[in-house]
Amino acid sequence: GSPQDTASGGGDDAAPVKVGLVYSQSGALASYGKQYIEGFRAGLDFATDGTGKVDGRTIEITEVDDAGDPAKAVSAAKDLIGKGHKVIAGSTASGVALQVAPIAAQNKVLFISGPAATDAVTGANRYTFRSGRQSYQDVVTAKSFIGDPAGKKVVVFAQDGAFGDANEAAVKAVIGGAGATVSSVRAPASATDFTPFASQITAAKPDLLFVAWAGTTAPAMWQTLDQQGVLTSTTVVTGLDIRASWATFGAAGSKISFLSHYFDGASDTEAAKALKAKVTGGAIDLFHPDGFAAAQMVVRAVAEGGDDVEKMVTALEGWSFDGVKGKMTIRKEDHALLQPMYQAKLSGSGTTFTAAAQKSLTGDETAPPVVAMKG
Amino acid sequence: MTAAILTVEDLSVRIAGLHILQGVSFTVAPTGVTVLLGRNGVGKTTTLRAVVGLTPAGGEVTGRVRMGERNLLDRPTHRLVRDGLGYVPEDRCVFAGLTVAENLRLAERRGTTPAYDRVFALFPELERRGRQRAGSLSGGQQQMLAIGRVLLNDNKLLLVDEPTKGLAPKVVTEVAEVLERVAATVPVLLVEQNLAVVRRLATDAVVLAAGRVAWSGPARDLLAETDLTKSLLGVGSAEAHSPSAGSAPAGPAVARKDGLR
Amino acid sequence: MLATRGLTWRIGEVAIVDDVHLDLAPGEFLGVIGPNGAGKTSLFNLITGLRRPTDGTVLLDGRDIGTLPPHRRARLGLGRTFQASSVFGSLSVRENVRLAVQAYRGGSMKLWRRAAADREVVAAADAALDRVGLAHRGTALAGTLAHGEKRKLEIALLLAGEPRVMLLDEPMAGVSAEDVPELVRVIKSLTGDSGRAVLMVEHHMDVILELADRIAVMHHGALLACDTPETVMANPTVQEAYLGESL
Amino acid sequence: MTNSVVDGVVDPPKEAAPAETRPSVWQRLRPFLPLVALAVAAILPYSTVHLPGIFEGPLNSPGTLQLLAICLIFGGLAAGYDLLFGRTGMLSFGHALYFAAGVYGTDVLVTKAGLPLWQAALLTLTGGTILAALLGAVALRTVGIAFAMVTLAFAQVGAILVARDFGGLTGGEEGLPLDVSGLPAALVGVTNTVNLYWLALAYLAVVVLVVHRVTASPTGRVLAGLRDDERRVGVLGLDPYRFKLVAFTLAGGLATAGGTVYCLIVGGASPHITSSELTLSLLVMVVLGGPGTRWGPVLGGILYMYLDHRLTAFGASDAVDALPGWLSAPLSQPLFVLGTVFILAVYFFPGGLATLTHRLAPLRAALTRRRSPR
Amino acid sequence: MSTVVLLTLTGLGLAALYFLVASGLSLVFGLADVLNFAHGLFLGVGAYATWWAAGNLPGAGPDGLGFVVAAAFGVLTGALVAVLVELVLIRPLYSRTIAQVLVTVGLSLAGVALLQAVWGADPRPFPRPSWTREVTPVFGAKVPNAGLLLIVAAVLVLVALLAFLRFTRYGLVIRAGVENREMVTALGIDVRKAFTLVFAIGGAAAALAGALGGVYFGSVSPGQGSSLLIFAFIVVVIGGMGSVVGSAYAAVAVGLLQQFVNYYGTSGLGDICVVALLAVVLLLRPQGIAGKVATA
Ligand SMILES: Nc1ncnc2c1ncn2[C@@H]1O[C@H](COP(=O)(O)OP(=O)(O)OP(=O)(O)O)[C@@H](O)[C@H]1O
Ligand SMILES: Nc1ncnc2c1ncn2[C@@H]1O[C@H](COP(=O)(O)OP(=O)(O)OP(=O)(O)O)[C@@H](O)[C@H]1O
Ligand SMILES: [Mg+2]
Ligand SMILES: [Mg+2]
Repeated sequence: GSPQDTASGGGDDAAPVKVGLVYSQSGALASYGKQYIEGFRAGLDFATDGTGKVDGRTIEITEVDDAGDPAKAVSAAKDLIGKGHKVIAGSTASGVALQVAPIAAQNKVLFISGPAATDAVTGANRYTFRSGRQSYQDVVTAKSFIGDPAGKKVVVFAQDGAFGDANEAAVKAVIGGAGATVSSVRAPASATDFTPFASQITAAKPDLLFVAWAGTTAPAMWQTLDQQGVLTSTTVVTGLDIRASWATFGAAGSKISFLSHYFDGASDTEAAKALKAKVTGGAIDLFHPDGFAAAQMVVRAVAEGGDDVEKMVTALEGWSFDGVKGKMTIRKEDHALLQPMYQAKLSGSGTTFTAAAQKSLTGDETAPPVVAMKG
Repeated sequence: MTAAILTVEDLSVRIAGLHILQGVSFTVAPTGVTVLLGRNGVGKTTTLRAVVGLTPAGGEVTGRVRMGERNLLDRPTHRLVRDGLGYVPEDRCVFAGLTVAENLRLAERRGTTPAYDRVFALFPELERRGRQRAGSLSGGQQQMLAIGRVLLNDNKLLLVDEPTKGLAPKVVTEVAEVLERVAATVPVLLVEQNLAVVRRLATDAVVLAAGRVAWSGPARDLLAETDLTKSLLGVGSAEAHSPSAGSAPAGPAVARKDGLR
Repeated sequence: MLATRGLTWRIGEVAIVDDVHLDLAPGEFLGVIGPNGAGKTSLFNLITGLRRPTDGTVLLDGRDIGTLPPHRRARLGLGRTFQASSVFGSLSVRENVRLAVQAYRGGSMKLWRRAAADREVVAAADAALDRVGLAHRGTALAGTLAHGEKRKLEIALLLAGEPRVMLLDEPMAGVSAEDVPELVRVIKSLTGDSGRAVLMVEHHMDVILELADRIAVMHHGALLACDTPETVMANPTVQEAYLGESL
Repeated sequence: MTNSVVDGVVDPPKEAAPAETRPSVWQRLRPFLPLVALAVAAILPYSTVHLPGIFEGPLNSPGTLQLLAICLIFGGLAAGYDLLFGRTGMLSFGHALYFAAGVYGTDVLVTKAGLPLWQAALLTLTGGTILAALLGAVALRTVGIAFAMVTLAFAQVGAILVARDFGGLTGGEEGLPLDVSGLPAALVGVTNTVNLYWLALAYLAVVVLVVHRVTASPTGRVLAGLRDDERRVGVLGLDPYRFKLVAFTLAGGLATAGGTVYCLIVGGASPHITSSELTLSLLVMVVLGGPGTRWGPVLGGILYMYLDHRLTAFGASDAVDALPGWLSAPLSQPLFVLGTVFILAVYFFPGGLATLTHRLAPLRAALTRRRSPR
Repeated sequence: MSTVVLLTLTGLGLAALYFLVASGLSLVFGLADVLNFAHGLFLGVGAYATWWAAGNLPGAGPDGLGFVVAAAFGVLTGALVAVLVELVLIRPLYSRTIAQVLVTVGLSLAGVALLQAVWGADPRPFPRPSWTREVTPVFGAKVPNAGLLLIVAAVLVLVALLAFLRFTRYGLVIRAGVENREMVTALGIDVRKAFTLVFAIGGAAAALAGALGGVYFGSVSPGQGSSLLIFAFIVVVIGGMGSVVGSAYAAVAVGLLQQFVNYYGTSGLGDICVVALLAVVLLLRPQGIAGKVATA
């Protein structure tokens, strides 16, 4: 054989369509991954009316665990592409999405990124799409909590690193751009004690505090903000994480205004009903819709494009569909996924908490600015 | 001869493929000092360590070592020692990080009163340096500590490996005296290179050569016969024109040769 | 050739080595005796630079070497053995000596040459091993040698460096009676030629008396006496503090 | 398990059957084995052999070659680390820093500064080596555990700086994908994975050669001496500090070079590689293989990386799913299996994989004996 | 003023947490000479056991005496796991330091993955007495009670450990055993028992840190122990290995430094300062910290 050989994809009209899912089955983001795959399966059923086939061709799924490690994800993607997969989806972690995206472009295969929230996936290249929301949309939702931002004082509390940077930049652009003065308090993601940061926030006396924090230290962070009186002294907005984390907000939960990508009961669409029926435990969680939308996009791409990736891309660009969250639109220019977002409140105590929607924003209201396609 | 306190039968030790002891058999008399002699590397230390159960990992020991009715080989070292087998290792093995007092305190055995007065009477230095770290003691001081540790307790048998190595002549004499006094109550199996000390202490002698016992019997016989001494230990002829091991008495060089007589 | 000037090492208030003035002439063999803990090994450590003196200095050929690190002093021709054998346990006996020869022949960094290909080094190493009678143990790992053999290896390491001043710290300790004459012969042969100076600590008095031109007596860190063997041995303090009664 | 086969792939069976019966031929062939191994590894991508269960696809499939390339890189990294740990006795907990310097250096210079690859690689190598020399010069003022901790501290600062993402240079926790637009076409795209494989193989070969030559050189002998007794080396007239610094710098440089190749293979940098866990993994690789041995660290590195990558597939496999819950839950955690494998390895290969042939010797002898009466 | 008080007291709380983690580490590291990377696992075990007990063990609960029972159960479990680890995994490897490091590294990987396999990767809300969620005003600063609890616990642990080392022979036996195990047995002491005991104490201390850390963080997750471990290592090394008192000083220094720099400096600087402190301390007194003075 020759070292440059790779399996050539399909060509046969009845041959199955191979779709590779590279996401976290193990590692820190395993529970996100689990929601994603459940959503994907439900979405596939929904979009193919339970047949799992598009135009008579079976959608054959290969799942690979990346354990949250980009190096493993890149290996897996190369392996899948080598074996003739024309469609890759998944990426639970932003780092993974950012490194798999160029691979897709280099090899001209379709890549549909999953829960990874980084803005940088939008407009990454012609072959890369996203099935989840992006940080910018979170921030726009946050802005809806303060009415007219002009003259208001907004503080961003975020962890060091790209995630925090992105959020800070988004807040400066969205809320600052609308006339508010934005400052930030940053803390290392590994911080153990949050008192100094709580004090800094208190000293800044903001009208709105936007918190962008992910990771296992979040409960300690919220407790400290609560104890130091930050939560009662101002409006605090943050993203609502997966259901399992709700209880860790403890008493702080009811004092926070949540922006939400999704929670069970946020929408009442056909897709949501279909999804809810398939989900273990019967409650939809944060990243189920991402998997669901990914499956819908895959089916659309295959139905319109067959084995031709270029056609798949054209078929997806500008496409609108009814997803779990409602009307979703893939923006043609940069592949941003315009989608409804929600404001929510948590209530309850002990280990049982429920979220209730305050307001929902349409995809157009939360649309991020168009970015130029990079590659 | 009365029943031996320690009987070694057909002791073989293999370490890392090397057959170091190849069937060593001897006995230790219930009184007095039995010396184990032989050139460097014949396996004297290996013998003592096999008896107390300290053969290095991967070493294979076969044969029997009996003390009374008990076979010692299948018992863990700390039990042997608690039952009255005292061991003073060749390279002293004092605990460098501990103080002298701590080293001694460690040697106390449960259920007995440690004989500090005995030890301090012999080595007043140890009492004075109680708070010094043993690692910073001079070589000789460390040797005193190593012996002192064992003398803190009453033992049924002492195994002592080259106690006078590196000691000043005066201390050698002192150590010899100590051992002599100890030996009056406890039997001692002694490895020693210093023939003067051997001469003074030994009642019985065992000579090892090439992993086997080359000679054993009353020490008197060994030392009395120049030929035997010469063939077994390689000393004697050398004595005539070149000095050999053994601490010299005070006085000018001429008087030295008496040292070995 | 080697001299110490007011060499002093204190730990806290205690002077371990106390104001020692020593002079070693070329070709001279100076024995050092003294009770255990007198500071003999410490004196060696100060001379070779393993310890920094609190006061005083060391001169080699009139040059002040008191501030140089150990390896610089060694390169100037100062070699020593250790009281507790200190050989490279995981190297073979032969490699041990080759390393010493190599250190002597030029310590410049050679990363790309095959060490074993250096004939001169190999030959010199084998010669040194031969001299101490360890040639037959060449392939054994130094760590597994019996005590006496390690002592010989120590001397071979010293010989390999062809030092001009040699410090021997109790070379006879633990050497079996049979081997003592041979070692004595080896040490004697070190000094015969070439004006090498030797400083030797030893508790075996007959060895000292056989070899030493002069004897220095240390006591409580200080130099009690430094004189001919006869004078030193006759000194009542020496007799009382060091030699004690004969066995 | 699968280990022996992997070893066989990269390093042809050392104990070939005919050698046992005719040792003289064997002895003559022995020195050429590394070359044979290299040749076999080099032509491996031309084979379409499929080893089910061991690799996902045939040997020449991009997925397999990618995996092998990563394994080879880590084989080389482990060999380089062994120069410090196994051969000189220096326990550094910060070796990941120099590897990370290679990965991020190349990535940033290519992606952010837009330099051509060869310039970026050269600059990175120089920079990484200088970094190792500077930090080594400071850290080597300490010894033992203190040294380990100072190196750990330096590496930790590196990790913090990468995570802080100053000026958006490193991409923080999201990492920095490599901009391939300026790269030679032969290094881009799945079909060219084989070139990356050859690059990795070349890196491994260079590291092994360097480590081997250095070990056999006069300097290598000094390093071995330092491992045993540093004070003694000083008294012999050699400056321990200088030699340790040379070893540290050399090992750092090798790691940096490995980082450059790794960056190309993975197509970017992510902060995983700055963590102290990576150094620990290197230590594990070396010990798994056998510190201070010629092939041990290489095999250890390859095996470790192989397991690290393949165990994710193992955990998700049907065989594991079919087990009862209390077994399948832990077994589907790759790290659980990896950790358990180490522990078992420590007990069953105390001297590392390198002693395996040694330990099998009695078995082999018994086999030959049974055969010989014929 | 109140800011300074607040930072000082919360800094001390942080220091107490570091000390609780470091004390066990220091004991095992300094006395048994085992660089125990599995210490984080013991911590996780303690935390999860406490969490489990509060929900399932009769008599235990999230509040009052119930919490004490739950925490005691956690500490006991931690000690038990540590003993098992010592008996089964470490004991055969004494004098093989590197093999021990490897085994504990393997153990920390496998153990954390096991916790994750059983209870999932996401943080679980930790049971805790309600008063630990409140604050106590001190000079106008709202000091979290959980921090105060940590401080009290750390002081108690410090005193207990010192008493153990000073008034029992074990400290001596272990220090000697690290230097030369053979010789300790040759003095008639069963050194293995002493080492097992050290592990039990180390495990118990780690488990206590886990239980109280759970209270402090308000949640428990599999990786919590490992993330605290690196600072614990730094504390142990700055303080001098095996010196429990040293660890206490170092913990205070690290906790306060981190807290104040994080407030007055830019973010992330606190961590860098701690690392710098480590480097400086080690460079200034390497042998003092390593604790092993070469004997010539
Ligand atoms: N751990 C070991 N591995 C390999 N060989 C060893 C080991 N220990 C001892 N030997 C070998 O066993 C032989 C006997 O050693 P031993 O220490 O018993 O001799 P010895 O008679 O006490 O000598 P010395 O008088 O020098 O103390 C030596 O040749 C030595 O090299
Ligand atoms: N680092 C140290 N700290 C404290 N005291 C020390 C230190 N090093 C040496 N000493 C003390 O200094 C004195 C001299 O020790 P040294 O080793 O030089 O004696 P020595 O003359 O060589 O004795 P020996 O003949 O027994 O070897 C001893 O009392 C010893 O306890
Ligand atoms: Mg011996
Ligand atoms: Mg001395």
